[in-house]
Amino acid sequence: MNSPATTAVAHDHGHDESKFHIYVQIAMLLAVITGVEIIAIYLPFAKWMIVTGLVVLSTVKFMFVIFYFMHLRWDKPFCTILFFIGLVLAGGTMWALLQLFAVEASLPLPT
Amino acid sequence: MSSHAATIDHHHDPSTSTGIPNKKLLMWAFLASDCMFFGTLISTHLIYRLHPPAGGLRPVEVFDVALTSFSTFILLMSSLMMALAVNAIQKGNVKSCRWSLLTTILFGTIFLGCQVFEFNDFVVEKHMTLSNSLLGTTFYTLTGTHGTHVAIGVLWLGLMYVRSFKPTTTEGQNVWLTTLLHLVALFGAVLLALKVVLGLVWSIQGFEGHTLATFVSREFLPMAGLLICTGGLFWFGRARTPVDFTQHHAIDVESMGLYWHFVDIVWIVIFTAVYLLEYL
Amino acid sequence: MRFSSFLQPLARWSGRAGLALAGLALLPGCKFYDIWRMDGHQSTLVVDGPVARSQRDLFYVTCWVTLVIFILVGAVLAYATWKFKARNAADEHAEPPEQGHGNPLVEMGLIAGSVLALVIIAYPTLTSLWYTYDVPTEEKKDAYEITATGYQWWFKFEYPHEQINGAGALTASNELVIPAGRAVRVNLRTVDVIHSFWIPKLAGKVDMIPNRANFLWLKADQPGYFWGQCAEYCGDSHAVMRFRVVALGPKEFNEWLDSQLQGARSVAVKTAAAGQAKAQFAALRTFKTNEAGVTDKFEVAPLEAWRAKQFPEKNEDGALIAQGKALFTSKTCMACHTIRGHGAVGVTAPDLTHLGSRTTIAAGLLENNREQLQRWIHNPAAVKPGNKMAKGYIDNKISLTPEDEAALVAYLESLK
Amino acid sequence: MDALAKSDFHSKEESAPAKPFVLWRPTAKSGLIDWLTTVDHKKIGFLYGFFALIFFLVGGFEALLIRTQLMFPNSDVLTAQQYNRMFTMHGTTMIFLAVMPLGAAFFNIIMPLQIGARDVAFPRLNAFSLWTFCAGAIIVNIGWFLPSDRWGAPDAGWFGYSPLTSKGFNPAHATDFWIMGLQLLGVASIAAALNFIVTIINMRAPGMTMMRLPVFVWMTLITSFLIILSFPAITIALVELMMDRQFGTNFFEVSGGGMPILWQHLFWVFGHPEVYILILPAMGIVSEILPCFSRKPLYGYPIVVFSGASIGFLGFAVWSHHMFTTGLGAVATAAFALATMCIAVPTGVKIFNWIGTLWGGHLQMRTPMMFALGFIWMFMIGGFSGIMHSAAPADAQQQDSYFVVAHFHYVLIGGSIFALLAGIHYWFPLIFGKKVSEFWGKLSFWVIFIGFNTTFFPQHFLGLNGMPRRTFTYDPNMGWNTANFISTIGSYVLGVGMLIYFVVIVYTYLKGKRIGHDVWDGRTLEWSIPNPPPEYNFRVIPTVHARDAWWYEKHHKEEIAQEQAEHAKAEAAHGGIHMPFSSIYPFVASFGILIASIGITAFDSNPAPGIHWKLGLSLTGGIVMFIGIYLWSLEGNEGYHLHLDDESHAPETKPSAKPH
Ligand code: HEA
Ligand code: HEA
Ligand code: HEC
Ligand code: CUA
Ligand SMILES: [Cu+2]
Repeated sequence: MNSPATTAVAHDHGHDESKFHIYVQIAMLLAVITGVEIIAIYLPFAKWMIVTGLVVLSTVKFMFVIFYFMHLRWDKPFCTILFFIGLVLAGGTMWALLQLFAVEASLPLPT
Repeated sequence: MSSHAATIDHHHDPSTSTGIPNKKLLMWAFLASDCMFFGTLISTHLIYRLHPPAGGLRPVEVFDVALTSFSTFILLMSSLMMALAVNAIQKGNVKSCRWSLLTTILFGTIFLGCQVFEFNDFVVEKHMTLSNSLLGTTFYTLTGTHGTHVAIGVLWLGLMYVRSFKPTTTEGQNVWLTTLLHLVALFGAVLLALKVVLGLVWSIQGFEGHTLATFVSREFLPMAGLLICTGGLFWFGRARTPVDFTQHHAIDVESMGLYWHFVDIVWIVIFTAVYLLEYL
Repeated sequence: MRFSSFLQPLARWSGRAGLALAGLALLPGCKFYDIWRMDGHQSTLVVDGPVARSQRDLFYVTCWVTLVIFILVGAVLAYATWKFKARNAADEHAEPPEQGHGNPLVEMGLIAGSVLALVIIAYPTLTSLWYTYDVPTEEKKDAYEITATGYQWWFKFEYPHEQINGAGALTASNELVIPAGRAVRVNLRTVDVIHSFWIPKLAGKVDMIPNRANFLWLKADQPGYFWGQCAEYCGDSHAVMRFRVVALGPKEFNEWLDSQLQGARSVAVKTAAAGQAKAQFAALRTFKTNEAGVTDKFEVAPLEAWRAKQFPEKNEDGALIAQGKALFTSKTCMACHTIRGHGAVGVTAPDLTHLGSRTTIAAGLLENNREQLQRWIHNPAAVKPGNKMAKGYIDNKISLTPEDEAALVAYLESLK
Repeated sequence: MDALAKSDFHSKEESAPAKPFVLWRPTAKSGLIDWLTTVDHKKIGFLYGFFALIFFLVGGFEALLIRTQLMFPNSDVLTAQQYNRMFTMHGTTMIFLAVMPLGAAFFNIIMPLQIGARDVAFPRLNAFSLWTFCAGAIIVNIGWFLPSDRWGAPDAGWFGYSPLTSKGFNPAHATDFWIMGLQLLGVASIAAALNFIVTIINMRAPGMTMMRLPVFVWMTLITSFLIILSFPAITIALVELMMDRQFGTNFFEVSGGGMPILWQHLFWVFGHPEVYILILPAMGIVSEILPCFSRKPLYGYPIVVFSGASIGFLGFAVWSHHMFTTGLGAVATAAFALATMCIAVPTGVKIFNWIGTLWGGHLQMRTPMMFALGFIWMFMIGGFSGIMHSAAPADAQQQDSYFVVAHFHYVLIGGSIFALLAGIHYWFPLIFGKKVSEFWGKLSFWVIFIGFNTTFFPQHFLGLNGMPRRTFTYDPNMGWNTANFISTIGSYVLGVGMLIYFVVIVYTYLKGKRIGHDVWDGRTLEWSIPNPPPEYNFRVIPTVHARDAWWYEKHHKEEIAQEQAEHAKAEAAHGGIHMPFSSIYPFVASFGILIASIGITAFDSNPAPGIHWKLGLSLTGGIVMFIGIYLWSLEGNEGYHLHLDDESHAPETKPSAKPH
């Protein structure tokens, strides 16, 4: 039902035609990473290595989604800044909270 | 704004100071806020995981990694479809956009179905409820809140999908009724499909007296309803008058997409921090 | 408005006069001097222990540093306001001054100055923090341990190292007795909501938080008598959740421990004087709501008053006491209270084994004398809003005649 | 309301396209329907201010009752429970229902004018924020009017520490009202803040770069960021608490392994940024007033802006300074103590720059200036007692004593309220076209100033002398009698001062003389337009050439006139001034939320009795809300165009212009 005027696709953006493929490729990549993560938890490596690996992999997924699916890569940097203010503060708060609850003084009473 | 050229630069809106469309900016600011929202919620869960009360349930005894992996995959795919929907409408391809939206709705619903199944399984089989353990408390609240976000997303997607049929001229038509019925058909189909499929799965599993034999009688009415609703979907989805849904509305789809992707990335974090880490 | 231009100077002057008056009213020499005398029972400035002293000294550091800054900045501000004020209409409408925008060097200098001031505060903050946090290593060996538990709205004190055969640790309520000159480490627990344990003259507060193993340490320089208070809002009667602390020299402390380790006292029955005393009690006056529960008695020598309480009264009425003892069981008081040796083993309420030897009842609210005891058991709800004993009265359908009250009071008083 | 409604409005309007009934847009320009459906940022701001001042009086009245009870030892003006309700509601009301919405009022009215915009980015969202705020305010206060055994007003303190708020210790629905009310206020604040952020980032007039924004706009922006980033924390905390109360979860339930301390962390993660939410707008206002009455630009503008941002940022890293006595461990306590001290630096920078602004100026001692100077003095004292708190070991003696009460009233009244009162005086001529008498203004300032100091200065001594806060009574032998007495007398004086202030404001509003344009010889864009501001704000969207944009315009008249004529032509060619339609749906949605929330608060963890009406109410409300939002999205963000004629008076449709 597209009106004829709008069928002419913009040519000033080189990325436009290829986005479809980029999206599909990224989705595949994300699926693969998820698969790797699931396998990783059963691997016989040291716990810290796996944890680090998982965190890195999730971060990679996270970044792919926000920069590609959510267009940050192609948008004005201000959007990225805006979102990262929230992300960094939330991350910092989470870190601080977990740290506060990990210290000895915060252990709950033994039951 | 009537004088817009045939091509729209979707990354620049000349009417704003920064060139970023207002709605996009609003959505990003909201997502920044939502980071904090889920940040505190996930913190709560992790803090209590750090100090599980003695004798409580152990997560690995409860979780089902296969199911969760499946729903994670589904949500990722829905994100892909969402991205495609945005891409399509930006090029003015309404039809393709609609199909992508529908697929996104479908995947979102499957995800929700998985969650219903999971919760049901945890409560009935694993005896973990909201109130009988700290793990249940934080787990259900966290994943439930995420699920609510998904549900709101599905609702939004559905409204957008139906909206894409809004005719350019409303003269002499009962747009009202059509829209309402269309909505009913869509969400009727979604919910009934959910019910039927869950019923089927439970029947295969032999869960709580469900059997394949009772499946048909039990789900007869819902299936009939599903049929009707699907018919309605096709009926209302037939080609009609020109619609008021073009490239210019891409920004609406796009901000909805931002929300949807965000829900996805929250799940990426939950999947790792709440599920996978337990298995180490 | 026209008349306002006439009143303008008046407004200005009334403002100044008002300021001056307010200043005068606050000056020492006026009647209001007791604001400046910072030596109340809960003063944080006139203190009696090293922990509170460290905290007070830190306070003075912050106080002086900020005072100096205030005077410097305030002087400049006052000068600027005075100097650059437009004094007349011509001045007001004069060509605007040069439109400058700031000077980075000045800014940097002031920032550096502020940072320096903060360092002056931060250093003693850190040293005091580590000192006040836990008993210093060299005193650890000698430190005395006590567990304090908050209840809505009273305190229980346990002495984990003073075990009584078969009855667990020695328990006291609402009056904490500690050894003077010795570090005391108090474990802080609560059975219900958050309370906070605060004896201003000995140490700053630390909260009693459910599911959390808090503690604090304190030390009294000298034997003495101190006022304490729950400092975290904990419901209806938070305001009257108080307690007292008695610090004793080593010898006296040990004597006190010995006496406490005994069960409750029993008084021989001498029937003679019974009726007379009863009448005397029954005639006790009624109290207004919110009437103060304390007199100025302690102001002079509270510790002496406490010491006096340790010995039985001269002419006790044995019969009345026996009657009270019986009532304590029959009126189901024992369901909640413990009186060690008299068969009462309730744990939801203050231990009354040695109630008679305390200076206050109802968590530091009322002085421990006949009148107040009767006032309390007559109608606890009127004294302490929402308290659990009043609820117990209703649940257990307890009603007391004046005679009952008299007997119970006599009995409670005899529990030395 | 008159003055606002009858703004200078001479124009021809285009008629709206034909629409189905439910999507018909209201067109009333005055009367109740207008107020309920308006999307005009000035009217919305006015309503915010109006409600906020009402609640300020309510909160003040509660404060006077508190002080009356404490005037003498052992008095029984109030019962313990009444007293506890009083301070809980006083704190909650003042913070969430008075100072925050008053800030929002200024954001709404002034900010768009200062950046040269015709409205906020999402006018209907703005109306939604307002009405949701009202819903929250109603729910928080509704308990006063219900029987107090099962319902009642909240009495768990303004930070509602668990487990005192759990069902076990607080079975009445009072706490549910508090939870739900705060929840709605949070939604309203976040929605409003998002709107302001987008407006400031995206709706600036040409040439209004970020570093040309008036400081008040900067502070609005930073405050809005603080709101969207801190409110989620309390939202989660409240959700968890509500789940505990209604569905028996274990978040703060000790028997199930919950840790009540978690509530404190979540609350203060919100709570500390919240206090900067209260003070930054005030600092913004003062940063506007001082330059105006010193007839000099703000000293060190970039540094003032940057320090505001760093205060906001640091504000997220210091929350545990409210928890120094909860036994965090020495390292954590030290870290938070030091972080807290750091905030003194950017705050000090602001004070220094304000003094720098005065330096060398021609200070005009008008009422707003008096309040602004009073602000500097009082805020400094409050800030210094804040620094005393930040020395953690010393705070162990001060926490929960009247020293804290003194600290936060110095920053809240001496800070926020003084600046807000200054702002009311300052912008009153702009908003209503009338000016408050200098005499009465200054008189009220002095009475307030003296009353305030007499009330709260002695409280420092009370605190150091060991008087705990939140106590409904005290014994006469503690050495607190005199200070309490003076404090109470002071609060009456303060009350009289406030009374004078508001009576004068209302009087001026009703009876005041109209005054001319730009009374203060202002510096920023809001003074460039007629007062009261026309619906469309700017006849021509200004082009900004310098930081104090209006000041620049006044000194480059010809250049600007020429430029404006061109812009006007360009705009006319574009179809005139675009104005958004009014809409009833934000109100409908908020109303639905109100109904649903009342239903939900009535749930018990054992929902047997009366479950039907509760569920029914919640569902009805939910449906109303949904319908509201759906129709809101369907009706679209359309508007109409205004065509101003050349001189913006004598339009064809309304031949006789109103005389002024
Ligand atoms: C408007 C609100 C506001 C503001 C701006 C502040 C500002 C500050 N506050 Fe305050 N605060 C509250 C509102 C506010 N506060 C409230 C409501 C509570 C109590 C909540 C409750 O319990 O109910 C509270 C409680 C509170 C506590 C907890 C007390 C306790 O309960 O134990 C602490 C502890 O550190 C604290 C510290 C500070 C500090 C360091 C600042 C700093 O930002 C102040 C900085 C300013 C200055 C220092 C003055 C100017 C600076 C200079 C002239 C430069 C040079 C100065 C130096 C180098 C020192 N505040
Ligand atoms: C912005 C916030 C704000 C403001 C403006 C105020 C304003 C005032 N506050 Fe408030 N206060 C808080 C925030 C605020 N307060 C908070 C957060 C708490 C902690 C609550 C808690 O512990 O949970 C608190 C607690 C608090 C207490 C401690 C209670 C306790 O711990 O037991 C006291 C006691 O004096 C007090 C007094 C006052 C007074 C006298 C005013 C005055 O400034 C009020 C002035 C205003 C008026 C007087 C109203 C105007 C005039 C009229 C209504 C006309 C009628 C009057 C006359 C004719 C006289 N406040
Ligand atoms: C439901 C339980 C309950 C019952 C029954 C009960 N009390 Fe109490 N009692 C309490 C509680 C709880 C307190 C502490 C109240 C407070 O200070 O908040 C208390 C306090 C006291 C005190 C003051 C103790 C102190 O340490 O200061 C006395 C004396 C007392 N009760 C006597 C009695 C007598 C006599 C009876 C019987 C007639 C009685 N109680 C019955 C619960 C009970
Ligand atoms: Cu216990 Cu306050
Ligand atoms: Cu703070």
